[in-house]
Amino acid sequence: MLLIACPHCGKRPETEFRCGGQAHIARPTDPSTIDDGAWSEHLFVRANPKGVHAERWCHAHGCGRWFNALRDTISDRFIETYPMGEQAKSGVKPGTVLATHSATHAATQSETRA
Amino acid sequence: MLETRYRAARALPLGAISRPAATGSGVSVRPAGAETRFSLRARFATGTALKVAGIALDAPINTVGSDGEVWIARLGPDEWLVGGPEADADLLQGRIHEALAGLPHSLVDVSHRNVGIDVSGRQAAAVLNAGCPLDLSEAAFPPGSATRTLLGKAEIVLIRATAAPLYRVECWRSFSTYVHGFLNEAVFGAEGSAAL
Amino acid sequence: MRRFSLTSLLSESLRGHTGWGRQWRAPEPKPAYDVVIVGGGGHGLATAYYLATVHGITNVAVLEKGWIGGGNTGRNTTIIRSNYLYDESAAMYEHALKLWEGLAQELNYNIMFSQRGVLMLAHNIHDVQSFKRHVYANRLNGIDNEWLSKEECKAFCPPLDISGSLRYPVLGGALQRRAGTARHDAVAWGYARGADDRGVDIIQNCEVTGIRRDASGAAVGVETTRGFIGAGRIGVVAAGHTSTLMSMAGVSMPLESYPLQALVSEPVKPCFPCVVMSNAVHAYLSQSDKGELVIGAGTDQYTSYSQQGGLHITTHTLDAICELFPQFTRMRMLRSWGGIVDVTPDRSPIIGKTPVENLFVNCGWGTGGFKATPGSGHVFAHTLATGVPHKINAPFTLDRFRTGRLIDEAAAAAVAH
Amino acid sequence: MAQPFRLSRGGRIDRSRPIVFTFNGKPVHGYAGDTVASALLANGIHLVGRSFKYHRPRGILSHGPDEPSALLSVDRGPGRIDPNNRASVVEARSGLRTTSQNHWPSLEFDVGAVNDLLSPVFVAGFYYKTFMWPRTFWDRVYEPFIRAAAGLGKAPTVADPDRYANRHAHCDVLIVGAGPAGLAAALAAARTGKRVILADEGAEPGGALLHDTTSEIDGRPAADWLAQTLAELDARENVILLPRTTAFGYYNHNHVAMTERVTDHLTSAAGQAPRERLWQVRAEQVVLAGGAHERPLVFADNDRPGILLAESVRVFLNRYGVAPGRRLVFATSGASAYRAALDARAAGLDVTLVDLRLEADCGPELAQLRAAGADVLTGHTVVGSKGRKRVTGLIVAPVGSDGRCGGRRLLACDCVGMSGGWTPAVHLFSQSRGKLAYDEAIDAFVPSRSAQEERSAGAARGTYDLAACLGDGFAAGAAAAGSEARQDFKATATLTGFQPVRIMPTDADPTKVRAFVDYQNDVTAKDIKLAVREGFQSIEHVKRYTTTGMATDQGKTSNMNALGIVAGQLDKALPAVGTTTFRPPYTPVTFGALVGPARHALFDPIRTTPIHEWAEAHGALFENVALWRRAWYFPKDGEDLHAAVARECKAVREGVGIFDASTLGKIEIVGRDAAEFMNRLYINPWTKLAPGRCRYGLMLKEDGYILDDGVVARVSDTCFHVTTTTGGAARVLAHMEDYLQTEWPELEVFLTSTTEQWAVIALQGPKARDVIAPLVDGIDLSPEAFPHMAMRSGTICGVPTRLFRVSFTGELGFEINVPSDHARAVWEAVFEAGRAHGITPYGTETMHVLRAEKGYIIVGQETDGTVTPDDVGMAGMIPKAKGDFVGKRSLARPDVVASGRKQLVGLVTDDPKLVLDEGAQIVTDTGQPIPMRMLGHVTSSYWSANCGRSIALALVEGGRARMNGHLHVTTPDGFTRVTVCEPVFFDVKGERIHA
Repeated sequence: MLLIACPHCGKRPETEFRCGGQAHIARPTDPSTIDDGAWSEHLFVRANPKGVHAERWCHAHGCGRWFNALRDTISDRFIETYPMGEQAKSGVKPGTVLATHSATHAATQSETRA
Repeated sequence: MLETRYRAARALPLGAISRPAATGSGVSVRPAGAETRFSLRARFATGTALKVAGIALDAPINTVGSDGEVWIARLGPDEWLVGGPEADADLLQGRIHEALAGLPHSLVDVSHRNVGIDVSGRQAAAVLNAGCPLDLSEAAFPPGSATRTLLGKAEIVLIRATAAPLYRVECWRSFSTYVHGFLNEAVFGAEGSAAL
Repeated sequence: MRRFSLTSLLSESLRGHTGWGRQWRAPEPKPAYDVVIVGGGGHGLATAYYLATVHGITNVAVLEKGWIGGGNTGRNTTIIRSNYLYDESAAMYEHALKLWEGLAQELNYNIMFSQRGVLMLAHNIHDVQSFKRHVYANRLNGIDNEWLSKEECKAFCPPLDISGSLRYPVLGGALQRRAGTARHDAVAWGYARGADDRGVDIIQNCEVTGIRRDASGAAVGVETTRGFIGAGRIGVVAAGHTSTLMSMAGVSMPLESYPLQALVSEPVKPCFPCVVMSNAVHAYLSQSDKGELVIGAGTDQYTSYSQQGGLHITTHTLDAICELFPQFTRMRMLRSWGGIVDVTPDRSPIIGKTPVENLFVNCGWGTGGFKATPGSGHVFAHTLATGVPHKINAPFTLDRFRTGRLIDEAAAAAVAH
Repeated sequence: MAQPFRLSRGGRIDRSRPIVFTFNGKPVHGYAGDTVASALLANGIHLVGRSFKYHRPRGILSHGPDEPSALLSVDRGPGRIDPNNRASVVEARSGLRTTSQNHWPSLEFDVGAVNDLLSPVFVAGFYYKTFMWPRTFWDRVYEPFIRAAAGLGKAPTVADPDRYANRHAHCDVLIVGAGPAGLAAALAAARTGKRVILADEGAEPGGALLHDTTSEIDGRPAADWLAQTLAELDARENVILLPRTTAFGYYNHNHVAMTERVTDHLTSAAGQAPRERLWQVRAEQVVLAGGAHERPLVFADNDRPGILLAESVRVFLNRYGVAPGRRLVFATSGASAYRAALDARAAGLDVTLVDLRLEADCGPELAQLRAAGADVLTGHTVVGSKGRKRVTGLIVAPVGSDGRCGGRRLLACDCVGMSGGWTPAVHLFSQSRGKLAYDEAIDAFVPSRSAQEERSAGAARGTYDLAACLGDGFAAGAAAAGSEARQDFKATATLTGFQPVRIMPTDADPTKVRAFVDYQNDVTAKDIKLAVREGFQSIEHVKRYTTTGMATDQGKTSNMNALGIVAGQLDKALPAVGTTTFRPPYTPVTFGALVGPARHALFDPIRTTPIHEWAEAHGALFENVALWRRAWYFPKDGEDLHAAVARECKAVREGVGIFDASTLGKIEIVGRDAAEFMNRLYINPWTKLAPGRCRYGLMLKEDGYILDDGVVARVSDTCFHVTTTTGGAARVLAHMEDYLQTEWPELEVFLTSTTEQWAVIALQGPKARDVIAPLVDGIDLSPEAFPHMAMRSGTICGVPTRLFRVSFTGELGFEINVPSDHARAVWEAVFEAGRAHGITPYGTETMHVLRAEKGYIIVGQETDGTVTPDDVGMAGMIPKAKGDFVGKRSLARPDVVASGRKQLVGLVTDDPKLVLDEGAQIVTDTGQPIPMRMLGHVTSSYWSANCGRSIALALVEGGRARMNGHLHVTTPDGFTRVTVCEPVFFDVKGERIHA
């Protein structure tokens, strides 16, 4: 179960949240003006990266707010969460493959073995 | 025509359920009486010193304030759950509208939607943790905390107003049998632990 | 290829089984192949097998980044059935089921296809309506599927509780008797052995890192961790990794990859005679030949390539299993694991051409691809061999998401009202 | 009581508390503190089971969770029987009934042992090569045979009376394993004041210290240090110490799952306490100190009862005061077994030790053991064993550095302790997705790079020396708690060092030798070699082909040996073969613990309305709709569904019926932009709907298919009272919030669920007005003042109400919304008032029939997620001039505007008495070959008492163009002919609704 930092409530267990899939897919202001191909892209085509993914989450069983997150789909670690309508602060681009996904105390375990 | 006074008596969904036998964990699970409650939604600039019954609305999210009778839990950036004595419903409604006059807001009576259950006792947090995945330690969920969360497969609002080991669980009416049953089961489930 | 038989087994037993050779070779990749299949799972290996056996195309390589059958082929709960609602799906899965029925003999590899019956339980009136709709549609499509009263369900699956005391009492069920399970690993190995025998190169530990296209935009080969391999046609059959591979050719896909978990119990003596599925409470259960209860859980809600999901998904599934079969609470979970399933918006697969010349794709099988393995391989081989879809996979185009001609089995099952 | 192999003193058992349990019906005596395994051994019982495939006699191999062979069925009383319990971890207590498994007719004489003779045939993967002819024999003959042979114990057959609990917990530092490293880690972490949880799978914390009778720590006996450490931890408020608690799963973001065994070890009835508790710990930092597992040696017939792991011999001696034999032979390739041999000597047992290592490669342990009076044969291999149901001798031979064996020699014995070195328990580390690295010095995989906030300590990362373990644990505990504190411990040096060995050198024909690698699954070294020969060269393939490591012990004793054999066969370095990925659980976990309290009434919430008890008291039967339980119909004496529904249907149309519609979803939509918000979400227009008026609304998903429907009332300019379907309530609110927050944050709108604030009493029928008129205050009920599709606020029975004049029956109707806690009283008052008018309570079935008579759709029944407004004849509700709304664009997609879509029509059967099956399929020509071309299906079908005939709704390809045409519909045994009609069967002109 993931631990997700809601921008309003702090770290909360995943079961309180609903994942809304890829973030930053703006609904066309006038869908009637775009062709079937573009509309189908809007509806169905998703980034699905193996690496950093920008996605939407809703703290459904908490404050009820939708927000965005950057998460590494290889390690499932969150890079950051940020409010709806804003852009990520970390500057990490979706699709990036992070070099390692080790914990913050990055020292390898064998180095310190007695 | 039936008498208004007679008909106004509320039939609470857990009214007939008795308390469980005392157990090793000594936690009591008790349905609360009839109360008035409102779901308040509003947008206003932060720093606005808006108060209702002396309780600040722009208190931090996931806190609860109380004047002893009225309590206001801030559940989200634009959402509050307001509770108070049943008799004060109209008064409370008026005060809230007054406080928020001119600001975009919505005040919806949910007195009958919500059911309250009080869980108390030294091990109350452990009992709640049978189904509530939050950290309920003093540091993480101190007196004055309130949040929407889960209890097993039901959504609840969990309120801890004071320093006492007393928690208010608020759930929707049709979930109250489940929530009450879950808490009673959790009282037994907390028994026998090396951790108590 | 050394034939497998009781005779050969007995004769080998007299000499310590020293005479068995490799079931498939470990060749070095050639510079180019007529067809390169990317993905050495059941679907990819079956594709190669049918390219060789049906279409006579044997200059074929199957590239697998790890070990064959190590993805979803070796991670699923092995349920095989064909009682789908829509004509398109029914034709696909029934095509597969017919191939399953003779597969052990065809491959000379006992894939242990066990037609023990799949019983889908109806727990509410909506289920009854939906299952009867399936039963009738299947009948007119020539697919066996019958409605059972709850008493008939109990007779078919004695561990079932039909007393009415369940949270969602059993009202009846739809039974496909020809449905069942198979030994998943053996499917990959059997196809690999059969394809290899006909000249297909199965190249393991060979990860595709790029898809090379010529000036006209057509795909001409793949970059791999073992060098460039030219290809007349490329078939991507990589399940959860499809989006990543297709993006190498600049093609965006209507796919999302989710963790899907499953688990088995400790092995016990036979106690469960068939496969039971319950959509209403989200549980499916069977007992393997080894004696383990095999239980499928759901997908996590987020996309991930970690092959690991949350514990709550597992517990949710076991809640349902133990509600249906309370006698199993003292059983123990022995292993749990996760796969990566690629899901399309209508939960039906995509099999066919892509916007890139010479590049073909077979993906989007979601949580239920194992049952289609032979059929999927068979029609995809046809598509790769001829350049046009087989009539069975013709409806499963990428283009259907543009036109709106979706094949939405999940939506057809609909929701409680 | 006679316990012939119980030592006269020593051990941590409580000799003042004798216990007795049964094994295969015979009493076994022991003491509190025994495991079933130690008590059996105290009584000289080694043969405890039969192996999976060959039915070979098997004994107790180990003292802990890695035990592969000694699996028993344990009966703790009615309903409390379960199979496959490891004798080495089941705490013995009076009242247990244990039985061995996988044999017939008895453990001693097992017919299945004939398989052992057939073992030359039953090699790895043999079943893939045969059992294929004739084809039909697989299902009928071969598979049933294989199945009957497979499996170990028997599954429980009755419901489990025990309770299971769940507990979410949080801490700063979770320490897994309370051996020396874990305890030291706990000390360090606890002293910082951080919240610490220390969990250990054993009955007693202490790990290896519990059987270490010779080491000293900081100048005190290890046992004293242990007691003092536990006392310190126990005294700290910030420490939770959990014995009998196995951390079995390491999930994302430091979510660690553990099972606490709460009552299985208790003799007396445990009150209400749960059997097991699932701890779901979210830890800031985790310290993994789970120790290491000993490897067996791989030699011919290494599986006889009486052959144990060397350290396990030591544990039985020192912790349980049990001698597993009187003449012991230890076989080893390393130093640690000398410690066991020394302790056995100290217990006065006859000891010989066989060491594969040459004399020069041994350490000080050699002289130590010889000084203790034991025979030590260095440079010797083991080539076999003797004995059938109990080992009687070990066959050894000298072996040179070239691997050649010298003359064989039989060492008579009644117990063997073997050691092939140690494997750190990296399971949880691996589950956390940390990267393992092969450490050649100790021939083991050890934790390398962490993927989560976690660190390993002690033997779990290959640190075997006691003082080093303590120091390592302390440092890890401190670091996890954010402290840099270090502590040096002084302790007796641990005997370490070994020579890795894959298969013991032998002079025998390797194709004849059966040297077991996986004891439980009967996988031998030659099986693994066969797999490699056949091309299964990754360890994952070998595992799957041979089943090594797939048994209930999950390869704890076998994985490294298997890996080593594969590497040797391929002539590759061990890391090149890879290691298996560990997945949860570390040891098997009961389903019960995972399910916890979510059983019976707590499996899924049962939602009921305020009217539920009234309905129950009035004989209603109920149906499940989503989580709700709704009154289905109200049978009177002797009525079945059809009779009751026919009566209810007539009663509504001829008089008045009362129906509980409380489960309908309700959303209060408030704000300046409420109407604009509604415009964007529904296909209908809302701007001009006047306050006090209602409109039927239809909502689509963005893909153009129908999501939900319901009547919406405009309460004021800035307030709408929206209703949704019962099952759709949560979905619709979430859908609205999503668009509001993420697409149109500029709209000033607030959404509040009022589903449960308002109970809804539907009163339907020509006499509805007459019934409520005397009860309502403040509302003019006349048709002119209160027309169909209007809403008024007032009071009923003195209770505030939003009174809707709406109808889902086609009759004059009201839906009385009242606050839920008043609903029962109002319902009863209405029912009383209705008696004079013959009021009839009705359920969902009648509601369905009545609406079908009028052709009103039910979302989820007439629609299925692939249906557009036009398909159900509602495209006309979209105003031509209406701008964009959710789903509109998708309605213009090519296949959505194409002809030939399925459209909602009515069907009437030629035989008016025949009621079609819902879900039945529709064709034009019944004579066509299979597969037939299907035009659609029956969505709703009922007997209509009001029409005096059956009626049906259906989705039919091009249906509206087929009016009055004939089609054929499937029946259970064929087809029946129907005529297509408009989907309205009663009051076609729709006059009654306006009465």
